[in-house]
Formats: sequence, structure tokens, C-alpha cells
Amino acid sequence: MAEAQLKDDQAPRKLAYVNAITEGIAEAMREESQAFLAGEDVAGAGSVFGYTGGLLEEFGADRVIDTPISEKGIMGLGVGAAATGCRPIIDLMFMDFLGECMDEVANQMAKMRYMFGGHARLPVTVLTMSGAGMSLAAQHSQSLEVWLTHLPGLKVVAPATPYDAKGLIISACRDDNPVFVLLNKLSLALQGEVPEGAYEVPIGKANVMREGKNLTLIAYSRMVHEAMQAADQLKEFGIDAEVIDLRSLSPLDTDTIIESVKKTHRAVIVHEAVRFSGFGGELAAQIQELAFDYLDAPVGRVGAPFSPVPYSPSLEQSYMPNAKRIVAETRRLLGV
Amino acid sequence: MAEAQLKDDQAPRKLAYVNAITEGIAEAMREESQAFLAGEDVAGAGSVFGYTGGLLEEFGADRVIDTPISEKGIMGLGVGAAATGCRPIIDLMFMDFLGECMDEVANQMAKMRYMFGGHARLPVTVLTMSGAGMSLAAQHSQSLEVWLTHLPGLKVVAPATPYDAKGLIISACRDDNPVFVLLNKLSLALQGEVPEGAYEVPIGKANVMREGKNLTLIAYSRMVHEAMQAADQLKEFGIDAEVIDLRSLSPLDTDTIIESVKKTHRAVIVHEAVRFSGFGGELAAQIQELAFDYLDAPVGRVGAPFSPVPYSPSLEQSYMPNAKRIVAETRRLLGV
Amino acid sequence: MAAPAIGSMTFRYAFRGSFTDTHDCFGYARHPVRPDHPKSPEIGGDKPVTIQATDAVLLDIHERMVRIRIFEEEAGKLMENGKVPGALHLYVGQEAVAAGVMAHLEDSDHITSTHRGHGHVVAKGGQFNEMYAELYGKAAGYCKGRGGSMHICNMEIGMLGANGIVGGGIPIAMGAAFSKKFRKTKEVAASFFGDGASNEGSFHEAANMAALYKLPLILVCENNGFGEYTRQDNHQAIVDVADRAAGYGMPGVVVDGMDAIAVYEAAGEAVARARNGEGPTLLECKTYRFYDHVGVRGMGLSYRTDEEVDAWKQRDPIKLIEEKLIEQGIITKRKISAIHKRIREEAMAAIKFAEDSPLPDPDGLLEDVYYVQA
Amino acid sequence: MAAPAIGSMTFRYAFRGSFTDTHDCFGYARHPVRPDHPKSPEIGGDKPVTIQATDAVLLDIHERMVRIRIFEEEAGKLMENGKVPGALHLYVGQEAVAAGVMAHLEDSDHITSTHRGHGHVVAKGGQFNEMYAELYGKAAGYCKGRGGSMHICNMEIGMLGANGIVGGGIPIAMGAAFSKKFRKTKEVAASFFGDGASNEGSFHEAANMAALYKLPLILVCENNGFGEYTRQDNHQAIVDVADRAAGYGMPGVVVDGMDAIAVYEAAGEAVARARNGEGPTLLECKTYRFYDHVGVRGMGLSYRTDEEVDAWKQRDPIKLIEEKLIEQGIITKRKISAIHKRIREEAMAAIKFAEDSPLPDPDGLLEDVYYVQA
Ligand SMILES: Cc1ncc(C[n+]2csc(CCOP(=O)(O)OP(=O)(O)O)c2C)c(N)n1
Ligand SMILES: Cc1ncc(C[n+]2csc(CCOP(=O)(O)OP(=O)(O)O)c2C)c(N)n1
Ligand SMILES: [Mg+2]
Ligand SMILES: [Mg+2]
Repeated sequence: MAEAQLKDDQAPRKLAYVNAITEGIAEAMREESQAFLAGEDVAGAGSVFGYTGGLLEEFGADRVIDTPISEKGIMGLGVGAAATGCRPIIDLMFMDFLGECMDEVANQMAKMRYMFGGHARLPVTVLTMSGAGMSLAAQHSQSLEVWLTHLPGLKVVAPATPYDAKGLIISACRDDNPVFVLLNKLSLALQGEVPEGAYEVPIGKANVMREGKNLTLIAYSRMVHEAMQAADQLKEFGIDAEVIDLRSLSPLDTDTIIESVKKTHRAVIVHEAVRFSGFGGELAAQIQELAFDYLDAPVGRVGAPFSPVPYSPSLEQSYMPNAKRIVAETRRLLGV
Repeated sequence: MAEAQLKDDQAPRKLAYVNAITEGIAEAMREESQAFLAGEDVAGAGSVFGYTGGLLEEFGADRVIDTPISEKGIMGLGVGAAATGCRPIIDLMFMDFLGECMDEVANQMAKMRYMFGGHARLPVTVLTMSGAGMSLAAQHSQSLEVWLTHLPGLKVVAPATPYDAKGLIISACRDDNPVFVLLNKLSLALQGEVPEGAYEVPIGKANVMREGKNLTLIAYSRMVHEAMQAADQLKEFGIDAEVIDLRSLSPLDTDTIIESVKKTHRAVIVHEAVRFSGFGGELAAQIQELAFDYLDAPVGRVGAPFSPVPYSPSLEQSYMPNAKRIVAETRRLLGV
Repeated sequence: MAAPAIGSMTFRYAFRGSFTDTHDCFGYARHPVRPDHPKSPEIGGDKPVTIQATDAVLLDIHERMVRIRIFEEEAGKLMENGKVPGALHLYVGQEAVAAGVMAHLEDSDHITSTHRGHGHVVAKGGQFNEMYAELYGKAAGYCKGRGGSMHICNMEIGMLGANGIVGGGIPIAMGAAFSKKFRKTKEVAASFFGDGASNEGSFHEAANMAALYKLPLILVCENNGFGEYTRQDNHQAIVDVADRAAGYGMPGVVVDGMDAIAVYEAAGEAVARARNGEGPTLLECKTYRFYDHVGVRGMGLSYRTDEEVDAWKQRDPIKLIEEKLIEQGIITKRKISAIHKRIREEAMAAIKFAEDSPLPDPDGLLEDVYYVQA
Repeated sequence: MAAPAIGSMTFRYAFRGSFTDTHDCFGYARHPVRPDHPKSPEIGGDKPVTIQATDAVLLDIHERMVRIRIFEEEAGKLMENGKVPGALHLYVGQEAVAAGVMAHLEDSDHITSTHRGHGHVVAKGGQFNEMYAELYGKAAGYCKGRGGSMHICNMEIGMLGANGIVGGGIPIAMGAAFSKKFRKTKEVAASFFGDGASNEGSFHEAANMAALYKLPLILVCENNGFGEYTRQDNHQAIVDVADRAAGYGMPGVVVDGMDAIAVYEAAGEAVARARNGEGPTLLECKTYRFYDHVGVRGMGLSYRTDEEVDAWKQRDPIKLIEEKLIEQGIITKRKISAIHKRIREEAMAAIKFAEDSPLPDPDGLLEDVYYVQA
């Protein structure tokens, strides 16, 4: 984590993912007077996830704005305000609610600059919460990143750690393009080192979380931690796994991925989204294309099975990808 | 085309894709009194593409219904009517307008049966028009199938020929699940054999359009024809290409694809959608996984570059995948 | 906000649009009577009541309300004690709305509901066993544990599901109403949704289509004054959601949503209009939730005062109807206690049933994604 | 539909909601005057006109209208002759709306538009060269040929683009209005959209938010009686889209959209309200398109009669304003001819410019997808 600006003489500060998000937003708003935060219950209630708590107090009701339950309106607010000089930070509570505003996202936000021949600039950041694991059922648990990554004009990042959550939010807010920051609800309490003050995590740069020799595990968001656990367990089977946290899905750091696979000769991709037609397909396709001669085994993919997210904990647990399944899939593919 | 029920003693009837669509809808409505067609300008105007012309006259205003410009409402109409005993056929003029109703599609239509523990049945068919090539620019030219294929609970088909257009629409309407029929606007005038009367093209079954020995071209919708042309041109370079028309994206006929690749040892996937994060990723990922030891070259993918669809013909032409680009990509991958 | 002080209500609701034909509506805001809702002006009503509940109907409504209350009280305890997973949005305080509307509906009439859906299921005739089992995520639940609180449904009694998407049920109910008209039945559909949901595009599109096609739909807005933690005057610049009806060309009615009898009467007119082919009605019920947005105590945010909650509790809808029933000699206090006791016992037994039920088999995870033709 | 027969109009528009404060609006439909639109009852107006156009303003409005008309006539010919690709939705017949509203706006005020956007660009000050070049898909076009007719824009004059998505511009204009209020400017935003668009959820959500936040937004509904080929009474059960304003808590105004001066006056009040921090207005302009939905003759569908079109052409907005200008002695017939001639020549020269311009270089296809920090 070269980006950290820790003083040598002080113990690194630990912070939960949820608080790192708050700090990221706060830093972005402190440095940029044209930035505001708008979304459902972000002001008075501090968001249903708690990550905007205190912002109303610091920035006031002009800059931290509760909206009606109107996702098209909210997203349009972001587009129109960004196109006319503001730097909106839009909170879309649950990623599942993209369904309500995909027109504003896909047809307006992502395309405006291009359609206008470059005569628009849209510095808008969208925060939204993805992932299952809380028995919130099929409409509050999805990971729909592939809807977004398929859209030229958007950037899409997905922090796995508190450090990255803060740094990527700051980078997103400083970016003059629309950036989606995909947060993960099961990670909210996750603790990690988070420096004070503003710092960037570069958008478009993957992070090698762990070096290894004969397998590359590629993950993002919470699945990074499952991949790290899986890497531990795989040692037992003689597999020394490298773990890459993509951090940014679009733009994608293909170089880091390919370099790793050329070294390890094997790759397994992990995401929480439904496996079929998910972002892992793009990753596997690129790896087999760009490192074909280096591969000793097919590129594996671990993702959710082909069903909506179920409610019952017994079903949800067997639905969600985890370290155990990563290990099993790796062993199957590698025949160990 | 084994499904055709042509009488031996009569010359096969030719019909344009646009009229085949009409016949498919008409047959489905004739055999099922609970079927109705609803959409913007489908009744009085016969649809802006002309494919619902004459249906109002045959079926009357109770069964062929002009709607307001309210895509959420229209899609909700389909969901609610299907859940309560009707068999709606919903026309979503341009696929780009999915942005306006993805909630109804993704969170309601696709998930209702599962969330309800199997206690709902949704026999709803959605027709929608995809594809570029008419200088209709970024919001009227998209191919967004990956938004749909990623959703468990939906079926997604994409006919390339008039024959399949009619047959797949009939199959879709007879299916007790939500089925999206992705039509292609540049194919509207395409002529092909179309039998009279009702017939099915099975959903989930790919069609080997042309047999070949050392390359499998996998395409769907209009790109099938570009792939066929490319196959012709590739002969020149000593490549005997097999061409598979997927017809159905979800469910996907993996068997036919893998069988072919095991025979030819090479594959190139072609779709009109943006290449990055598109459906081709899933196909490439599956092929390299399931036919790893058979592959003599990386699986190639031809798709649109990473930008919105441009307006100007000069840009749009260089944007859209075509036979020439398929040939070039194939030669690059195979080194011929 | 001051305490509700309705006093003697002779007429309990009023039209927000009288009607001549499909394409012309005029006359607005004729003296609605309502509880002391945020910013509501105080005005009296003068529309004569035409649909009066019989004693049997009043008892039926009361039974539905008590069933909801007890179901929810126990569900709230289960959630607060960590016995059930996920998020429960409880209906306590709003019982008069579900009961007053549902008393007019048959199993063949369909409803759609919201994230706050238990009350609608109970009022429509849902059984405690299958409902608690669903909250527990058990195989015996209405959704086999797949849906949980926010998707609880029962197609057999015309309950097209709670819905996790705010406003998500409205276009679906409109589609069900379309289907009823298409199939030339006398059935109706009703959609329940909140004040917050009235700001979603789905409400707008569905309302317009329902009015255009004159569908047998009752749009029941349960205006409890908040969308989550956001007060109504912070999410819309109007006082009465019913004012939106005129913009679609349908009647809009405001009714005291704490008064089950008033709801019954207003809903009765709306349902009658629907069954007679006269089209949809927007029925706004001014109500209040006694619990927090989620669970009972919820996140403990101070978005409303205890005084406000207490003031509304003075007009507890169950207390109101019980007072009326006793006053009119329809039932005794003792009989009421017996009803509460019976239903509480039913709830406790159902909770035990749910607890003892098996979890769904993970092997069946992928079942029911598609209908598989036999 | 009968021929428009307005006769002598003393007062040309009226409020559909008089206003006391943000959260309370009452009083409806006070005698709007309007052309003989489908199903409109005939009523007279009595609201005194407060914003009167000076002679200079009238001439300016006229100039804008003639510019639109001529631009569109020539664009129509280009499309019918296959000289330009794609689909053009032409604005002929509706000029009074764009001109009457835009005469109040500065370059720093922003507008959003529709698929039928040329008229708005021209009225906002767009130049013919760059506009025709864009229709031709040339590099010299406002969007470098990337956007075409349905995305034509000019950020420098506050024109945030035509929009291929019906209703798509409304939330964006609301966002622009928010930005203006946020930045404490006196600027306003206006969004143009059709009667058909008023049925989209985007209209609803943006209107509610604009009223809630009291944004400086003018929602200009160009009610031309049709969404594509569907007549208004087949897409909504109301006559006046302005009736929807009350449901958001903003004033709704109906104005004769063929009468540029009436539009100017009504828009002037709305713009003044917006600049004064008094919030949004829904301004419905009853108008008509003389050409088909797409192109000039379009698909040749018989969704309206020649008689209807001819009747509306009797009230050609350019004819109306020219008659008025001459009658009031502000300009002579001869000078008007000279204006037409000058603008026609400008158009012809611009078409030549566009034709002679180079196409965009395909090598630049991927430029401008992202802003690249220098
Ligand atoms: C489309 C969508 N946006 C936001 C949410 C989050 N959410 C759940 S309940 C709720 C408040 C709904 O308010 P209202 O409609 O008034 O119903 P109430 O909770 O008061 O019964 C919100 C914002 C959601 N579930 N769906
Ligand atoms: C979301 C969306 N739905 C449908 C269309 C297709 N469409 C283009 S213009 C149009 C009619 C619009 O009617 P109106 O808003 O009244 O504008 P007008 O054309 O009359 O100016 C329709 C349905 C679209 N472009 N976008
Ligand atoms: Mg509420
Ligand atoms: Mg129109």
C-alpha cells in the first residue's frame, strides 16, 4: 500500500470500512466547495448504512441533501448538476435500485460527453451498496456491476478494504468523469488501516495483495478476503497462490493480471455476482487471449449460481461464493 | 432447419424479417385467447418498425393496445397481467429503453417466481429492437443483451433469420416463463424462407448454419450473416469455418458450442454489442474452460469498441463489427 | 406536530375530484376530514356516506386488525431478539387501512403490497403458520423461505407479494387490473403503497395508465408521514397525495386512516366504482406507524419525537374501533379480550410451528427459477 | 377535431394554481384560454398580463421563429432527399414555444430538450453552420458528428442537448436548476418536453423534486396533441397537462402555444418566479406540429386528417406574430420578406458549408468517451 502517507513514528490508525467511507466523502467535500452529497436519507439519518453520519453537521443542509424516493430524479440531479459546474456525490442506497435509474445512468450519464462531441464534462460520483449475506433477499442483495462495466463512459471501482474505500472515493470525486464506487454491505464493520487526511487510490490500478508462484486468484470487493483465505488453505495442497484485488473494474488493469498469470500459469476469478454472464467472463476471456501460451489449466470462475439471491440463511449461505468454494474450484481445475 | 413444416410439393415461401415477426405474433395470438399485445404505437400505427401492422384489424382494440410512453408501466402491465392469467406480449420499441424499466424487468419479472417459492408463473414475452447501423446514435442503437442474460429467471433469444424470428416468437409466447426476443433493426428487410402456420424454434438450441473443420465462428442476431460472409472469405486463407447461430443466449446451448470447438480447435465469437464486458466474455470463458485441451489458439472475440454508438455514418461504419473485422481478427489469432 | 384532535366526525372522507366522464374531471378538495397530519389544514367534510358496514362486517374488520397487530407485535419481538433474519418493516399503527380495504375484497381480487407487507397478507387472509415460517426462512413458509418478509405472498388468496422495491407493486397491480378487465371479470386489484412511494415514477406511470384504460384499480396510499426517516414535507411539497389524482383524471379521496370504518366506507366506494367499470381511485389514508421504520426500536434515530408518537397512539386504530363497537353494543369488552387471547395463542402456536419447521434444503437452491413444463 | 377558433383573445393565459407558500397550493383551473385542442372545453381568461414585450423583444422573438422555421424547412428537405442520415423530428408549427421562452434566457441559463430539439437550439442561439454540419454527421458539427439530430447541443449557450429518450432531459434540467440554486446564482433552467413525455416517470420525479427544493426551473410542456402517432386522449385521461402541477405543489399554466406573445408573457412570469427564488412552474403550451412525427411526410399514417392539420395551419404561429407586428406598425411586410430572405440565404450557405465539410476521421472514434486530465 504505497499510497499510504503514514508517519513512521506513529502506529497506523485502524478504521472500519463504514467510517472510511465517511472520511472519503468528507475529505472530498472539504477540498471542493462545489461538491455536495445527495441521496435518500443521507442527511438527517446519516444513511441507512450509517456511512454519511456527521456530514450534515459538518457541511450543512445545503451540501448534504435528503432526496425523495426518486432514483431517476436523483441520478438526473447528478447529471444535470455535474454538467453545469457542480461535483455531485450521489448515494444510491442499494445497487439493486439501479433498475429504477438505468436510463439516467446508461443513456445520459455514461454517454453525454461522447454524444456531445466532448463538449461536456461530468464529474459525478455515485456510491452504491452491493452484495448479499444479510438475508435481505433478491431485491437488496445483488451485484450488478456488469450492467455498468459494459457502458463506455463510466468508471467502476469496488473497494475491498477500508483503505481503498476512502482512497477510491477521493479519487472518484477528483475525477472529471462519472465514477461508480461499489461498496459492500457485509464489509461495513471490517477494520483496516486508514490514514488521516486525503489520499488517492488510483483508479485503474489493481493491487497485488499477496504474491504467489503457481496460481493467480483475481477478485474484487469482499471476495478479495475470501480469496486471501482460500490462498491460505491452498498451501495445504501445495499451491502457492497470488491474490490480485482488482479495485477498479473499468478501466481494468489488464497488465497486472496478465503479468501475474504469465508467472503463475493458472488463474481463478472470483466474484459474488452471478457467474453466468458476469464480469468474470471478461476477465477469463482476456486472460486466455493474452496469456494463452502460458496457461497450464483453464481459467476458473467462481461466482453465484444461476438464481436470484434467496432469503433463508440456509440457502443464502450455500448461494454465496466463499473460500471453501474457491478452494474446491481450484482443486477441480488443477486436479490436486 | 428441421423445424420447418414445408410441404414437399410447394416452393418455400419467402418473407421479410419484419413480416415474419408479424406472423409470429399473429400465430401466438390466434392460438391463445389470453394473449394480447401492448406497446407504444403498436395498434394504430402498426409499430414504428411496421411489424405489428394489421394486428389491430385482426384482433381488435381489446387485444392490440397502444400504451402511453411509460416503459415502467408497460413492463409492469406485462408482469401483473401474466401473474393473473393473461399471456401478454409486450413491445419495448427500442432495447435502449430498457433503462426506463430495468426495475420491472430485473427485480420483478425475472425474480417473482423464485421469490414466491415457485407460486407464480409469468408467461410474458417481450419484443425489443437492438442494433446499430441506421445513424440513430447512442440512445437508439444499443445491444444490451448482457443486462438480461445476467438475470436468472429470464430467457433471452435473438433471431438472425425470418424463419427464426417467427418460430422463436411463437416458442416464446408458448413458454410459461418471461422471454425476451431481441430483434434487429438492420435485418428488417432481410428475406428468408418462412413456413405458413405456427411452428416452434426451440429455445435453448443453437443452429449450426454451416459446417467447417478448423474454426468455429459463434454469433447471434445479425452478426450471424457477417460471420457467414467471413466464413466465405476465410476459405481464401485456408480456413474452413463452421458457423453457429446461438439463437438462444439464455438458456445457452453449451453442448453444441463445445462439440464444435472440440472438432475445430479454434473459436471466434462475434457480437454487435460492446466487446468489453459483453456476452462474448461468457462464451469465451466457457469454451476455454470446457474445451481447454482442444484449443489450438486463444478464443477470439469481435465486438464493438469501447464507446457509445456514434451518429455519423463514417464513424458508425467503423464502429460496427463486420465480416472484414471477423476475418482480420481470425487471421490475427490464427496467424494466417 | 400537535396531538391528533379530530373530535366528532360525522363524515369521514371526501372526494378530491368528482367525475363526469373519463376525459374530464373537475372539482377539487371538497372538505376532506383527516387526522392532524403534518401541515394538514383543519377542514370539515360534507360528503354523505353511502356504504355502511353491518355489524358482522365491523366485527370482521376488527378481527383482521387484531390479527395484524398481534402478528406484528410477535414478529417485532422475534426480530429484536434475533430469532428471525433480515429486516422486518412492521405495520403496527396502520391496521385500519389494510383491514378496511381488504374487507371488500375476495380471494379472486388481487393486491400488491410493499416492504411493509405483513399487514396486507394477514388482512387478505394469510395464515400465521406459513407467515412466521417464511419470516424464519423455513421450507414451510409461503415462499419456501426464498422470499422472506419483503416478498411474502400467497397467490391463492390473490396476494401478489410484498415488494422490496418502493413503488414496485403499483405497475404490477395495474397489470392485474388490466387482466381483470381484459378477462371481463368483475374482479378488482388494489395496490398499497406509502407516501414516499408516491414520488416514484412507477406510481405516476401506473396511475396514468389505470385512468386511461379505466381499470378496476384502487390505489391505496398509506400516508404515514414518512419515507424511512424523512418527513413528508421533506420529500414532497404537497400535503395530500390525493391531490395527484386529478392529474391523472381519477378521483382522489382523503380518509382518516386510523378510523377503520371510515376507510371501509371510502374503500367501498372505490371498489364499487372499480367493479362497475368506472375506473380507478386514489385513496389516501392518513396514518402513522407506531414502530420504527425497521423493527420495533429500529436505528434509534431522532427523526420524530416521543410526544408525536404518543399523540398518534391516542388514536390507536384498534382502540378506536373497539370503543366504537362497545359503544354501539356490538361486542363486549370481555369478548374483545377473548379475541385477543385466541389470536395471541394462535400466533404463539404458529411461532412454535415455524421454529420447529425444517430449513429449506440447500440442494433445492436452484428450483423455481423457471417454470418447467411437465 | 374542429378547426381552432380562438377569436379575440384579450388575456392569453391563466394560472392553474395560485400560490401562497411552498407547501400549500390551492385554487385551480382559473379560466385558461387555449386553442381548440382535443377535448379542451372553451373558457375565457381573466388573469391580467404583467410582462409585456417591447417592440424590440417582439422583433427578436419573430427573428428566432423565422430562423427555426427556415432551418427546419431546409432540414426537412435534406432528410426527404436522403442528404442527411438518421431520423429528424422537426419543429415546424411549434416555433412560438421555443422563441417565446428563450427570449427570456441568457447563455448562462440552461435548457434541456427532446428528440425534437432543433428549434430549441436555434432559439437559444445555435448557429446554422454547426447545426447543419451536425445533421450531416460532419466533424464541424456541434457534436463533431457524434450526436446528430437527437443529441445536438451547445454547452457554450447553455443548451444541454436534445435527447433521444422521451422525458430524458427533465431530470437533467432539474439537476441544472439545482446547481444554479446551489451556486447561489440568479440563473434558471428550462426543460422542454412533449405531452407524451408527461407520462414518463422522469417527469414526475423531477417535477416533485423541483417543487420540493423550490428550484429555478421552468417545465415547458409542448402539448402538440400527439406522442408519435397516438393522440393525447389515447395516452392520458386528462385534457391539460398543467393539471399535474398541483400534485407537485407548483403553479400550472396553460397558454396558447401558437401565440408567441402569449408564450412570452407566461414564460416571463415563470422565469421571474424562478429568478426570484419562488420555485418551478409547469407551463403547458398548446401547439401542433405541421410535419409528421419524423421528417416531413413521415410514414404516411392516417392518424390525423388533412383538415385537422389545415385548421391548425390557419393559426400558423409565424403568420400570427407577423400579422400582429404589421398591425401594430412595428414592421412592414417588405421588411419581413427581407428577414425571411436573409435567413434563407444563411441557411443555404450553411448547408453548403456542411456539405463541403469533412466527415469525422474514424481514427478519432474513441475520443471523448472520457475526459482525460491534461
Ligand atoms: C426503489 C427503492 N428505493 C429506496 C428503497 C429503500 N426504502 C425502503 S422503505 C423506504 C421508505 C418508503 O417510504 P413509504 O413509501 O412512505 O413507505 P413506509 O415505509 O412509510 O411504509 C425506502 C426509501 C427501496 N426499497 N426501493
Ligand atoms: C423512453 C422513450 N420511449 C419511447 C421513445 C420513442 N419515441 C420517440 S418520440 C416519441 C413521442 C414523444 O411524444 P411527445 O413527448 O409528445 O413529443 P413530440 O414528439 O410530440 O414532440 C416516442 C414515443 C423514446 N425515444 N424514448
Ligand atoms: Mg411512509
Ligand atoms: Mg407530443
